[in-house]
Amino acid sequence: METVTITMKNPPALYLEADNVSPDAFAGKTAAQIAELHVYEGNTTGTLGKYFDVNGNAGATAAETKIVVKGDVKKVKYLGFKMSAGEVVVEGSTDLYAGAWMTGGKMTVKGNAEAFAATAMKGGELVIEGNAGNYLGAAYRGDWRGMKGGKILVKGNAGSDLGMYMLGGEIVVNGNVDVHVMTHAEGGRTVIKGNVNSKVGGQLVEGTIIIFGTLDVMMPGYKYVDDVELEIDGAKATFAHFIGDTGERHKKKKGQVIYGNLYKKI
Amino acid sequence: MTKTVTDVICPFCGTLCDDLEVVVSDDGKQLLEVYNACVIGTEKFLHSQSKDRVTRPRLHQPDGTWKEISYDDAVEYTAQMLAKAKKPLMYGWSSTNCEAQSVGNEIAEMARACCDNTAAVCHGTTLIAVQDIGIPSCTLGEIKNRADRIIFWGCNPAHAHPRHMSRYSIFPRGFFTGKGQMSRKMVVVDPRVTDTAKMADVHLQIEQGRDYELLNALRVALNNEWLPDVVAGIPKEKIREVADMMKSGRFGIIFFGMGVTQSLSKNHNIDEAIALTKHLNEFTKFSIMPMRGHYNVTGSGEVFAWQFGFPYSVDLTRGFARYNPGDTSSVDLLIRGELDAMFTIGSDPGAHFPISAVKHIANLPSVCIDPHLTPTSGVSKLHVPVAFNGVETGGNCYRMDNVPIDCRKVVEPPEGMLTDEQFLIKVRDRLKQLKGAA
Amino acid sequence: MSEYVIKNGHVFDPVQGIKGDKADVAIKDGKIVTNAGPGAKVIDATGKTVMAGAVEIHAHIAGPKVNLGRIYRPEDKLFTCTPTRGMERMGGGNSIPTTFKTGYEYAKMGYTTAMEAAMPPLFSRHVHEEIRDTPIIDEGAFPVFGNNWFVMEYLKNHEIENTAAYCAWLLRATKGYAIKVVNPGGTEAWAWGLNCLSINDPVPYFDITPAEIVKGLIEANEYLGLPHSMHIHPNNLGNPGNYTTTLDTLKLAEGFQAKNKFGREQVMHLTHTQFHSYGGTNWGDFESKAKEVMDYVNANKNITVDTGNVTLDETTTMTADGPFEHHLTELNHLKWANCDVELETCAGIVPYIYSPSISVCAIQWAIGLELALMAKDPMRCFITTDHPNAGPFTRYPRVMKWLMSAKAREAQINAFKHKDKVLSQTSLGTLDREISLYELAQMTRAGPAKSLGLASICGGLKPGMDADIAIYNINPDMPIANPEDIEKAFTRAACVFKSGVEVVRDGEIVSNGHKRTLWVNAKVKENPQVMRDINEKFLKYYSVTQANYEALGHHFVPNPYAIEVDAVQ
Amino acid sequence: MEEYTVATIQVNLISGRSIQQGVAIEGGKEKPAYRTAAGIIELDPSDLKKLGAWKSTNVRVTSDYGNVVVKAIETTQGPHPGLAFIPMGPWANTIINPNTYSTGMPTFKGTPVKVDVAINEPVLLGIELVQKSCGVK
Repeated sequence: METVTITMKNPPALYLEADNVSPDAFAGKTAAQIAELHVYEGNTTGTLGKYFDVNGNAGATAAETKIVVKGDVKKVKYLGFKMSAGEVVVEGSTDLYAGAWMTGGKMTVKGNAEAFAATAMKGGELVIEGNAGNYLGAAYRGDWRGMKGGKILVKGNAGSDLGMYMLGGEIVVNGNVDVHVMTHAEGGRTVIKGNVNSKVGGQLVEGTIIIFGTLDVMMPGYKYVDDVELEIDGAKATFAHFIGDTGERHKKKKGQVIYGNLYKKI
Repeated sequence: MTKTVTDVICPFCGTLCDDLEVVVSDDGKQLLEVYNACVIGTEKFLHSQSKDRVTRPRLHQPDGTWKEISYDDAVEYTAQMLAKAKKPLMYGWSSTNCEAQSVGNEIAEMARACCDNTAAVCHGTTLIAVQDIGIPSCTLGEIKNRADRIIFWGCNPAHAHPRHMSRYSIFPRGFFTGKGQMSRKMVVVDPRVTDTAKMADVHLQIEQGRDYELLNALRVALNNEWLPDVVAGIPKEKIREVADMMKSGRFGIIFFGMGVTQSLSKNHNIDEAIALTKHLNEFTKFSIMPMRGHYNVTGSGEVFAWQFGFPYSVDLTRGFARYNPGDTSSVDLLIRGELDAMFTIGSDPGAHFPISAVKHIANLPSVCIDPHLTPTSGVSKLHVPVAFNGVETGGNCYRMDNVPIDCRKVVEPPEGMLTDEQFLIKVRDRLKQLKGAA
Repeated sequence: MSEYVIKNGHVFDPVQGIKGDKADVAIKDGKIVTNAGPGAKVIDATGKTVMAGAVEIHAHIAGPKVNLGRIYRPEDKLFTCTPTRGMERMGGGNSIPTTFKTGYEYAKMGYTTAMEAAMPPLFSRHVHEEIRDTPIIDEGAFPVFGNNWFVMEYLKNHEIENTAAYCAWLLRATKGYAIKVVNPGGTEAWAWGLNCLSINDPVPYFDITPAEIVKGLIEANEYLGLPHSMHIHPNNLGNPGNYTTTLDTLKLAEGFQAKNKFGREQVMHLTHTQFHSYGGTNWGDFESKAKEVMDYVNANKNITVDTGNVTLDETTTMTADGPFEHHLTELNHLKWANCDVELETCAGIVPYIYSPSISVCAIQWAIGLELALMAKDPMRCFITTDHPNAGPFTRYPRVMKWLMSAKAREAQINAFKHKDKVLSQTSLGTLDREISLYELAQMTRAGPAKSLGLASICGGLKPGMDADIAIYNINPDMPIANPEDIEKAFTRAACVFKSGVEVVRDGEIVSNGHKRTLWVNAKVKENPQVMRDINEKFLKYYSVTQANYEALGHHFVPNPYAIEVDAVQ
Repeated sequence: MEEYTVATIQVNLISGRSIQQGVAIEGGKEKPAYRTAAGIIELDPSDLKKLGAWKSTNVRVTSDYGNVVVKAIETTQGPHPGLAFIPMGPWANTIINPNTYSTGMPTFKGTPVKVDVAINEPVLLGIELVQKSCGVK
């Protein structure tokens, strides 16, 4: 695994779109070639080298390439955009679309990531050690095909509209979550270790939501079934089991209606 | 001698009434009387005649005074600002005609700007919901001719769309609704006992911000599933009663407004309301329609869509169109500090954006094109007054149900004043030169 | 205006019966001429194929439902948007391209005329605004009549003259081109959540049947002598076993003769026939009835059809057949848009994915191809995808590849997950016909032009006709080594002329031309009763005034081309 | 003069259209009529009572996002205890919650605010208020 380190030297006056900062775009390039890759500030096109110091050559393939992003990239969008393999480590906080449309590899943001991180994620792993913004692991506007696979871990809190139109994969949030979780989902699983506000699992067709903390208002479309014992990441606990959204349509398998499941720790 | 202009279109709200009659002086220079319009529409026509009206472009001076300049100087200032900007926002468009919007899009394409209309703070979240789940709707004539179940959810037409109920939704006697109001059941959902709610057969005084839950509960009721005793402050018996009332109609309609688009859950409120409408079509015929505000905000969305592919919040900075409210939407762009120039036309963000966003406008190079003095013109560097569209110039507009209606010119603008379109064409041509030179 | 001569190309022109012989085509003042002057610019077409510009007879490319499709499908544009390039404005969209992209894509494929297949009259201004913003190609739009209150009330009493007078008024008010019928009666029934699935289902309240509406509109159409015939999307679209409804509908044309001065021979055009040629009783025993339908069409000269080929793409279905779209969303659960239009019509929209791994989609694909391959008279069977319903029009070159190469069809059949189903439920596997370039020119140029009553204007290369010409990188003298070359050649024409203006060179747009809006101005004798009825309906039931409905100023149709019809007699 | 105790009340603020605001914006936003129509807060009689304010006294409305002086009037579209209404415009937009939840739409409805009597403080004109907030002359 070859490591390319890019360090912010000239922060943009506005915001920077760095969709070329991904193992796929770097693969097979020398530091000099990488510095020539395009980045965009508003309607102007510049080079990565104009804003960043670039050190180290990339590996032959994305899988053999690791990117370390240093310096203040709070105003940089699209880091890890569409990455399919390899690794991206952002040492600070970053802006919109971190790891958006990623299909593989691993991305770590040591600070916070703003909205639309892991949009329409298909595979790989995204770890946000700080807080995540809104629409984490959600579908792009109008698309009914949201997160299909992969794993997202948020060590801090997450915003609203987490996992909208989720179809598969897993999202784990160690902290608290704002309104709207897995709206319209037809699969996948979300684990919330902290508290969550209202509007959870609205219009959910299929999928699983597990809540360790409080939930201020339960959607009327959720019906209590029973208490169950669950083991999540090695921790055993008793949960109240709800099914829903009973206002939504649901598939049938062998005459059995398949509901979404919501588990709330007692 | 005077003459009367008939079939005049009212350029105020999305109801786009087209039956006004306006009396003008024989020379067509003075507007004397307005018939058939609501108080707001009447005021709009009459105010165009006010003597204290600003008729020439003005540059804001540091001491707060304004320096009158020529339209040509205003064109130069605007073109230069757009040519220099890395990320300009061209915002508004909802109070001008589609022809001007079209020229504006050419400018935006050359300037590689962000473009947005007032849906941003009005029905933008409706558009997001429509993109997520679709929208079964109809034209307003269908309501007049067929509808026997009328639901006003989070909207107050008695105040915001004064002639809506008399022209389309409650009182008219249509083809299959010969008894007019008698043939209709009216439900209003609002946290206040609004003047609209006072007319309703049923008023659900909902707990503010819980529309998503109540809409969900109605769908649960349609599925005959278990319900909590109270949802959003409404007892479950009432919820089941209203669900049955909706099901039992022949043709129903949900009209909704800012009450749902601007409250917590926003697009999700509309999303669930549309899901409810779709759900009701398994039992009877049901439609849903946003109560669009500005008289041509709908047209702006249409023109954006057929030219760029998206109805609002379009970002052209990369040379091609992109769209994602939250990133490309005006209020977020301003509050996040993403812009370096502001161009406003046919709207008043200074009055209708959160003050934290307006503060950013005040700190940017800015042009405001508006017949009125507004908070936006008050914080802009350049104010360009123009003719009143729909009064002093015509052009195509789209009603809240997307029906296109060609506005009529009823009087001449004051001597030497330009229309939106005329000013924009000059800016476009100048910008072409500047870009060509660059 | 500059002169050109296109030299040494292999010319395919059904109008003159030229079948690939080397010939020169001369252009002067926007028209095709016998000889160009000495100063004429020479275009060398050696080893290339020369045809008239293609004519699109049925596509949904402009208007309220198309734009609602754009508005509600941002995901259809994601990562597809293209920048301003020279002549070209920004564009975007796969199944519902923006207006600019629509014009450019048609032109690049050598299409120079296109018909918007369903214009809701109340929304005609919108349709024309989009047509105005669609560069290069000439366009017309068909107003829908099959669920119109006036039409149903007149035809209930078989009042043909009044129906004709109303049709003429509406064509003028909306700048429309032809009489379009969609799910006759069924769309009005949909206003109550109902439908008409056979030609004899009574329409709620109006006490008339689809059969009566269709026959009456054929009569009104011929009474007026319009350039195009009644253009129909029949009842019961998209359902297993619907071919009987289709045959019932076709039989309604029996005994009617075309009366017009445009050389049109048919009295009924059946559109997107693929969606109407289904056998079986459910999606399980779903099968092709293309043979039954085409046998009837082949035997009856007063009918023309288009195919509606499925292209195996993710697309967006949109039709004035409101009840069908509701049915579809109940099947695939994708987002549903609907708009009922007062007194006139309705439209529905649902995204759809024609997946090669779903047997029904594969069978639909096969049926579309069967229809074209079974056509005895290529002058009466035209290639469409009912854009965007069966697939985007940008896939025409792929459809052409499948029609022109048995090898390409075989490759696709073998690629299907349910190959066996395709072979057992359709006869495509047994068809070895390969459409020739000449037949292709009939199916995409001369044929549709004649059916539309435009035979003297476009679709051919005869001197006097508009100089709409496409040159393709196909050498008929060479055997086609790889079917992909066919698709490649038709995707980007080597050169395209529109009304004598070179608009495409080497597959790139070099001019935005000066597109025209085609409409039909039919004159009938004064009809006070119809004008009274119109007046009354606007006072009582429409939500706009008659004056504002009729207002369609120059700014909507800046470059009109009116086809005059005189039915005053 | 009747005794009354001045108190601070907490209410949930919504903004929106009123027909008077509609007429005023067409009449001219530089005019006092705009302030009369939109520089107000409509309170439920019970909340006015809690506040200990007469009808038509000026009050200061404060949220996490700012504060503004408007005239307190008794609601005409009530009862709606605990809910307050300021017509859409600069006065409301000085204090509403600007959070868009990444949808582009600020939260114009549903901002917790506290209301205090401010009898001696003026309600600014619309344009004046915005210019002042923005530090523009």
